[in-house]
Amino acid sequence: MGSESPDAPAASAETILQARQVTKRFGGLVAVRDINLDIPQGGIVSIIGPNGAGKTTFFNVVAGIIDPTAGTVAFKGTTLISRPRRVWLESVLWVVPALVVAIVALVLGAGGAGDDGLVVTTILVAVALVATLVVATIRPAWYTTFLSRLGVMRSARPNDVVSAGMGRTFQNIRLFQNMTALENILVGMHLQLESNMVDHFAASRRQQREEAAAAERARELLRLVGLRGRDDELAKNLPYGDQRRLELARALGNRPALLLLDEPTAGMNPNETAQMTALIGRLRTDLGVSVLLIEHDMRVVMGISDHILVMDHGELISEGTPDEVRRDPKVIEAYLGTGAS
Amino acid sequence: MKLHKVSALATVSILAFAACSSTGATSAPTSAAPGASASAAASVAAPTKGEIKLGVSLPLSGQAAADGQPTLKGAQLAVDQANAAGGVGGYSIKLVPLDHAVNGKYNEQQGAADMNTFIADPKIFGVVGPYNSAVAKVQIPLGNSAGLLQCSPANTNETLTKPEFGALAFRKTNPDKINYIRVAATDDIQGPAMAVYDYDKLGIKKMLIVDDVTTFGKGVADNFEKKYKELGGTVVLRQGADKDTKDFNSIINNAAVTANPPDGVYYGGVVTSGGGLFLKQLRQAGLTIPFTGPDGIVNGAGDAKGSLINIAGTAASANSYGTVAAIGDFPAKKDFDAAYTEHFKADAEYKTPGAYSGPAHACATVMLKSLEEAVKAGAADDAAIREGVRAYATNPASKFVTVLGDTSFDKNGDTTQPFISFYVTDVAAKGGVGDWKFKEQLSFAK
Amino acid sequence: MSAQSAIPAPSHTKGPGMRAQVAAFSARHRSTSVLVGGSLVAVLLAFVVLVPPFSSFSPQNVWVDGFTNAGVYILLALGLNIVVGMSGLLDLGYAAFFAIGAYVYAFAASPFTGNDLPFWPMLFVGAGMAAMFGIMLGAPTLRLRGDYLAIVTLGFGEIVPITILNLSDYTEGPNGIGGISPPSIGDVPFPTTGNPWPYYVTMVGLIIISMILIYRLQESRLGRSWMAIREDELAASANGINTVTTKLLAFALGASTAGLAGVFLAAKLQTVTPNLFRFDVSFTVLAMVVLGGMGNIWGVAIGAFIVYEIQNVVLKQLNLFFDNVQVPILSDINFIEYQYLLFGVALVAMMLLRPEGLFPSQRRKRELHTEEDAEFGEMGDPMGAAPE
Amino acid sequence: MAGSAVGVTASPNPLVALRRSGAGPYLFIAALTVVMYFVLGPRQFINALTIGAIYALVALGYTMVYGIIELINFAHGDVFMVGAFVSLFVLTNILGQTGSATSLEQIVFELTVTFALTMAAIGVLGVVIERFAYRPLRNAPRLAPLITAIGVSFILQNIIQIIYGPSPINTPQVIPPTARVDIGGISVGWINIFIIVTAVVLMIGLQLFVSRTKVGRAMRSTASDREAAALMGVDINRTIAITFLIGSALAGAAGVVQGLYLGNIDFSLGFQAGLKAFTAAVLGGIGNLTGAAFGGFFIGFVEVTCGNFGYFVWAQAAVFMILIITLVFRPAGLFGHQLGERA
Repeated sequence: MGSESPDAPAASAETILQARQVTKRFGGLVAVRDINLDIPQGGIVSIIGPNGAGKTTFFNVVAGIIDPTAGTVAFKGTTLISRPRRVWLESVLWVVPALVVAIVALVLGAGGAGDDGLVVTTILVAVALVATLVVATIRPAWYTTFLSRLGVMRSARPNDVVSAGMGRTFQNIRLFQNMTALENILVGMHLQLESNMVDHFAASRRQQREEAAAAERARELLRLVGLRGRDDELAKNLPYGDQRRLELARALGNRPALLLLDEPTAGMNPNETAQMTALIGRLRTDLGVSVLLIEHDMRVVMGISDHILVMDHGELISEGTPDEVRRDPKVIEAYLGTGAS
Repeated sequence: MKLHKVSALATVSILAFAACSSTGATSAPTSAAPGASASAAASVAAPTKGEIKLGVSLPLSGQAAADGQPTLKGAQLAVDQANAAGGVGGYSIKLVPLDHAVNGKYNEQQGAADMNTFIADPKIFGVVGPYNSAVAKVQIPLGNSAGLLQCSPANTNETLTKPEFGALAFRKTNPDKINYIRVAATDDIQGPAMAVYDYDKLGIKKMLIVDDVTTFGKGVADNFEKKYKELGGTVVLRQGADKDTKDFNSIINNAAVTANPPDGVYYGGVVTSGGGLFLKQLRQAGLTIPFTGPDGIVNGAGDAKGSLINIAGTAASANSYGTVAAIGDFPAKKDFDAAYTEHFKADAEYKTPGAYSGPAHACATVMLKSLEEAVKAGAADDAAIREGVRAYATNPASKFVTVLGDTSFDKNGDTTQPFISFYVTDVAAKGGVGDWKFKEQLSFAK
Repeated sequence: MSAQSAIPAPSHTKGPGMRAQVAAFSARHRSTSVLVGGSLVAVLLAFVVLVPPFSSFSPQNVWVDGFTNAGVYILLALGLNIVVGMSGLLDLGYAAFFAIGAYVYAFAASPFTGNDLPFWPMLFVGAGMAAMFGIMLGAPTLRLRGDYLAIVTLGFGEIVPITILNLSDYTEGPNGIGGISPPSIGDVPFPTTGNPWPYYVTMVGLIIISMILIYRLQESRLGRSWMAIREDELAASANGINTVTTKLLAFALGASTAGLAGVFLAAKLQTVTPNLFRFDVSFTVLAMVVLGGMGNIWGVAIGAFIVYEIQNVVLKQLNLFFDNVQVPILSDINFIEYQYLLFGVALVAMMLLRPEGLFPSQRRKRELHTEEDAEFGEMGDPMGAAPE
Repeated sequence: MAGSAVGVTASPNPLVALRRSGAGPYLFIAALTVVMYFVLGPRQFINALTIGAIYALVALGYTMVYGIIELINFAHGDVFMVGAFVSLFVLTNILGQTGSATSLEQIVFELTVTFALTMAAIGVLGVVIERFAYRPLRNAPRLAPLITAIGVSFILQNIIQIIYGPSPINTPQVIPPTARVDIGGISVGWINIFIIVTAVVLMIGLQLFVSRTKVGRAMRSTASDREAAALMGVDINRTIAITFLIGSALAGAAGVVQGLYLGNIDFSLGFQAGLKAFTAAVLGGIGNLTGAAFGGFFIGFVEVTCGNFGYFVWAQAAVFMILIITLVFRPAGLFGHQLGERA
């Protein structure tokens, strides 16, 4: 989990996600510059802009897939995403125990003991190094707090972001192609299940009950997105539109409070697009999830969004209600000017 | 191999005598004369009792083929000669070789499987092999509980037989029934022998020791080092270089530039694990100091493919010394080489004997001799023969005439052959291709 | 248990009509079906060798002993399948864990250390130690991508034998540790030779138990996470799976199976040497897994059996075979010299003919031969098939 | 992990600045070389360079093939081995050379012929292998070609063993191994100089080929994105074949050099060499030519250092230990551009 930082913005109760001065540079190129964003509880906020406007980059920063160059993202008042600071220090720390062991061993005269001494020393050093790395991998709480005390700041990983309560879909569908629709959703429900190794080996009643219940809820989700009865079909064999819907259902598996949707209607025909838009609307009303929507196609978002941000060349060129945005000359210029979409 | 059956009939070497004569046991080595063999061969009737099998368990494929194949052919020769002379005790002998090399290197698991195959075949009266001590460690317990005799031509690791080195762990089932004998002198004799020779005879006081990190190489080198230090010599550097090492320069250069350079080298290992390359590179680096080693490096003349002299080059192999656990001036040695070369002249790859062809022949000889004695003692059915062979061969009283000289086996199954012979390379021999020349022999009779 | 519906039926149960029922049944009663199927195969194997042509090679004892050796490799393949087949991690140093298991028992019950601990508990200790090493190797390296992980495991697979080889004072070096005590029931030790049945039964038991447990893992939430990681690691982490720890578990469990095999090998051979655990073991086992059909537990087991028998029995006995049947030309060829050529050709040919393995897991079959889906009536809209 | 700090601007930290400049690896090499010279002394230093040069040549083939079709080509080591035997064939059976050459002209002539013929033959061998063992499996599961690679390596070894037998065979050392020259008071064998120069020349040639020529560009585009390259009209099959041609030809050259250097070859020298070359390729960042070359030399130095200080048996283990540690801290090798743990 991203560590608590003193300058965490005091998020007001109804704001669920709060992005501040999010910036991302790739080498010289600035993909995203100083984006601020607030998503109210239960709101649907859209980011639009022509292709290459930096929408997806910003999106990936929020989802914890790439680290921002600057800025922070707070979720439910906790700073999840921030520029990693002094990460190099962590990798330096990994060798410290090993070095200490080595020095101690040599001081105690292992060097004088000839081959055996060296062998023993080497083994000890290796053990120390490995032990450190094991800790660094499993990252127990005390380890992360210790790091943050050293000023090492590591941004949240995608799975941290999910367990914090966000769910996402991908612009280019990333289903588990060779798993059935049902299994895809069950993976999506990973964090909801709590059967442990013992249960696995024993195939315990508890696990069976849990799995049965999970399967039941998965089927509900399938029904919700209109894939009734497609449970045992391989994801890759589903029609394109259904794959998008399946991915959405999968994202709902962990009961997210906020859905991050990356161009959910890309490549769909007008009919499917309409269905999807309606579905998203229903998700808000039925499940009460908030939504962050990315689209390059204006028409899609106008209907459902409460608030729209328009990006171009990585910068925010306009924001407001759909009507305000629609009337904004800068937006029209951006779209017509670039002739995108 | 049956390709050679024909030529086998043609070439009845004097060794057929050693292999199957009844009087040879007591006769002096020198009495093994061509005339005698002819009469012996003639006097034996054609086999009447049908076929009986002698198993051979060696690594025969991949890299290991260079070790295993010549060894196999040593045993092959003995059997062909025996059959040519009318079989043994009325039986015709069939050689059954099994290859326990997996992916080109000996494999203990496969060795165990092969031993079980032999044990399960009632017609098998004995086994020649294995080549690697590691495999012996797996096979001895099997043979021990089944009472099947096994004779290794190449194993020299002392732990296999000598209780003081923990050999009883391998004979758990029947601790006092020996089922494993060997014709090679153990590392604890051969290594120290060369140490004495190097220190006293060659006057080498500073030694560079390199071993091939195998059971044999490291074992013999350890014993060498121990004795050499006792004698007061200093070991400048002890290095290991595993079987796959092709480039020894980083070791050699170090020895060449070091403050106190060695005035002699001991290589614990065999030619196939790098001995030849090591010597070659040693000379190319300008080090002409004596190169000494165990019987693993004394493997044939310069024209023999894969021999030390051949690989290192005739000129380079000058000033090299090797030990052989046998009486060096025993005429049968030379005769054996001749017989082997004649017998396998059709074979492209192994037309000259390898380091362990002779010992393998000796093992087969022992087996056949024991078979004959067992049959003579009245063993009729397979089980009786198997036990009879085991009992006769492991009886310290039994004497055998082999290409390694008169030998018998002590209570642990080790050869009582007390002689270590020292060979030196002679670059002028064999019309300039170079060969090993017997120098002298020392008795290590206890 | 919807997850099970995708799991293949044991591939030995054939018959078109009842196929579906058997599949359904064995999915519902996985453990029972594995138990029955496994024992069935074991018994069949043990007695099919009594009939020609098998009986003409060697007696039953030798065959059964050989099957026991093959069993060691089946265990290894089952374990590696967790890592390579289920989780999609390429492990080229698997033999290292095999070695660790074997040496654990060697230290536990041999004159070298003077200990004589019982065999059965040591099975667990060996497995545990191997798992620990798996974690030690995995923790620092599992963050690496695909083939970087491969080389690191390869390196580890080299380091372990080299270390064993050169730390003579602690491991007897190249000599290896001999005189290891065989397993025993009560005070009766397993017979060293002549009667292969105790080892055979033990091995069959080990294999069946591991198969049942591995099936249970595969059908659990953990197995699903492994599959997800294999399919798309990023998407998996975007669904809340902690990929590093999940992969670490796969590593540890795979290693523990190898440890199990190692302990058994040490007890059966009563000797261990570093030579038994060189990289070619890792490669052979990998070949077994891939040829058997990655991910398909039964397939991998059968693949391992086939490859082992080809490499260690068929190719070795070709000479004897042609001696017996006296085929004019063939009996003069020395097959011992050609066995690696034949083995290599076999590997290449099998791969070219069945790229997805001899017994691909059902889901792979489906993606490759979609006509099979027709019988389930599950065809997606063909027009809308996802762009590949 | 350490990689995720890449791209941080205006960082006060010199480490980060250095890493961003990309000069780090080169500085490291320079420093290492100097240190090594004084640690090992001239004689061992040259020795290390020589060994490293051979590994580097093999590693280049590995890394090229990997870069373009992401296949760990385990048969590559054995292709190198076959190269050594082809050169033996050319020298003895075609040129009738035994032992060392007597005149400079002879040396130049024979080496030119040997290199030309061997590299051509082995290049073709590589293409054939690709055509029959790998291409049919291009859309198969990732591991399928890996297994065929292992199979091919078995086949190559066994064929050579059947032809030449299992025991090591002497090769004519055209350049007299004892011929040495004094360079600044340091006596260096001509053969060492020859090997190092050959290797460096071939590497530079390859570097230029890949960066300047049309085919080279096709390779790089195919490596980075096969589909896109295909759309751009690059003939994928042809490009991959050429990659195998060049990679294998380099292995062939390495084979010739091996024969000249040690004067003795055997059918089993391929696997170990291949293993080390693969390690070298990964150490430098697999897919990266400079990296592979560096990796080769680096391993040479590790081995010689171990040998020099009496730990020759540990050389292999040391190499892999260093590899593992390197990858833990630089997950994409020394020269591979660091994608961090998320890529």
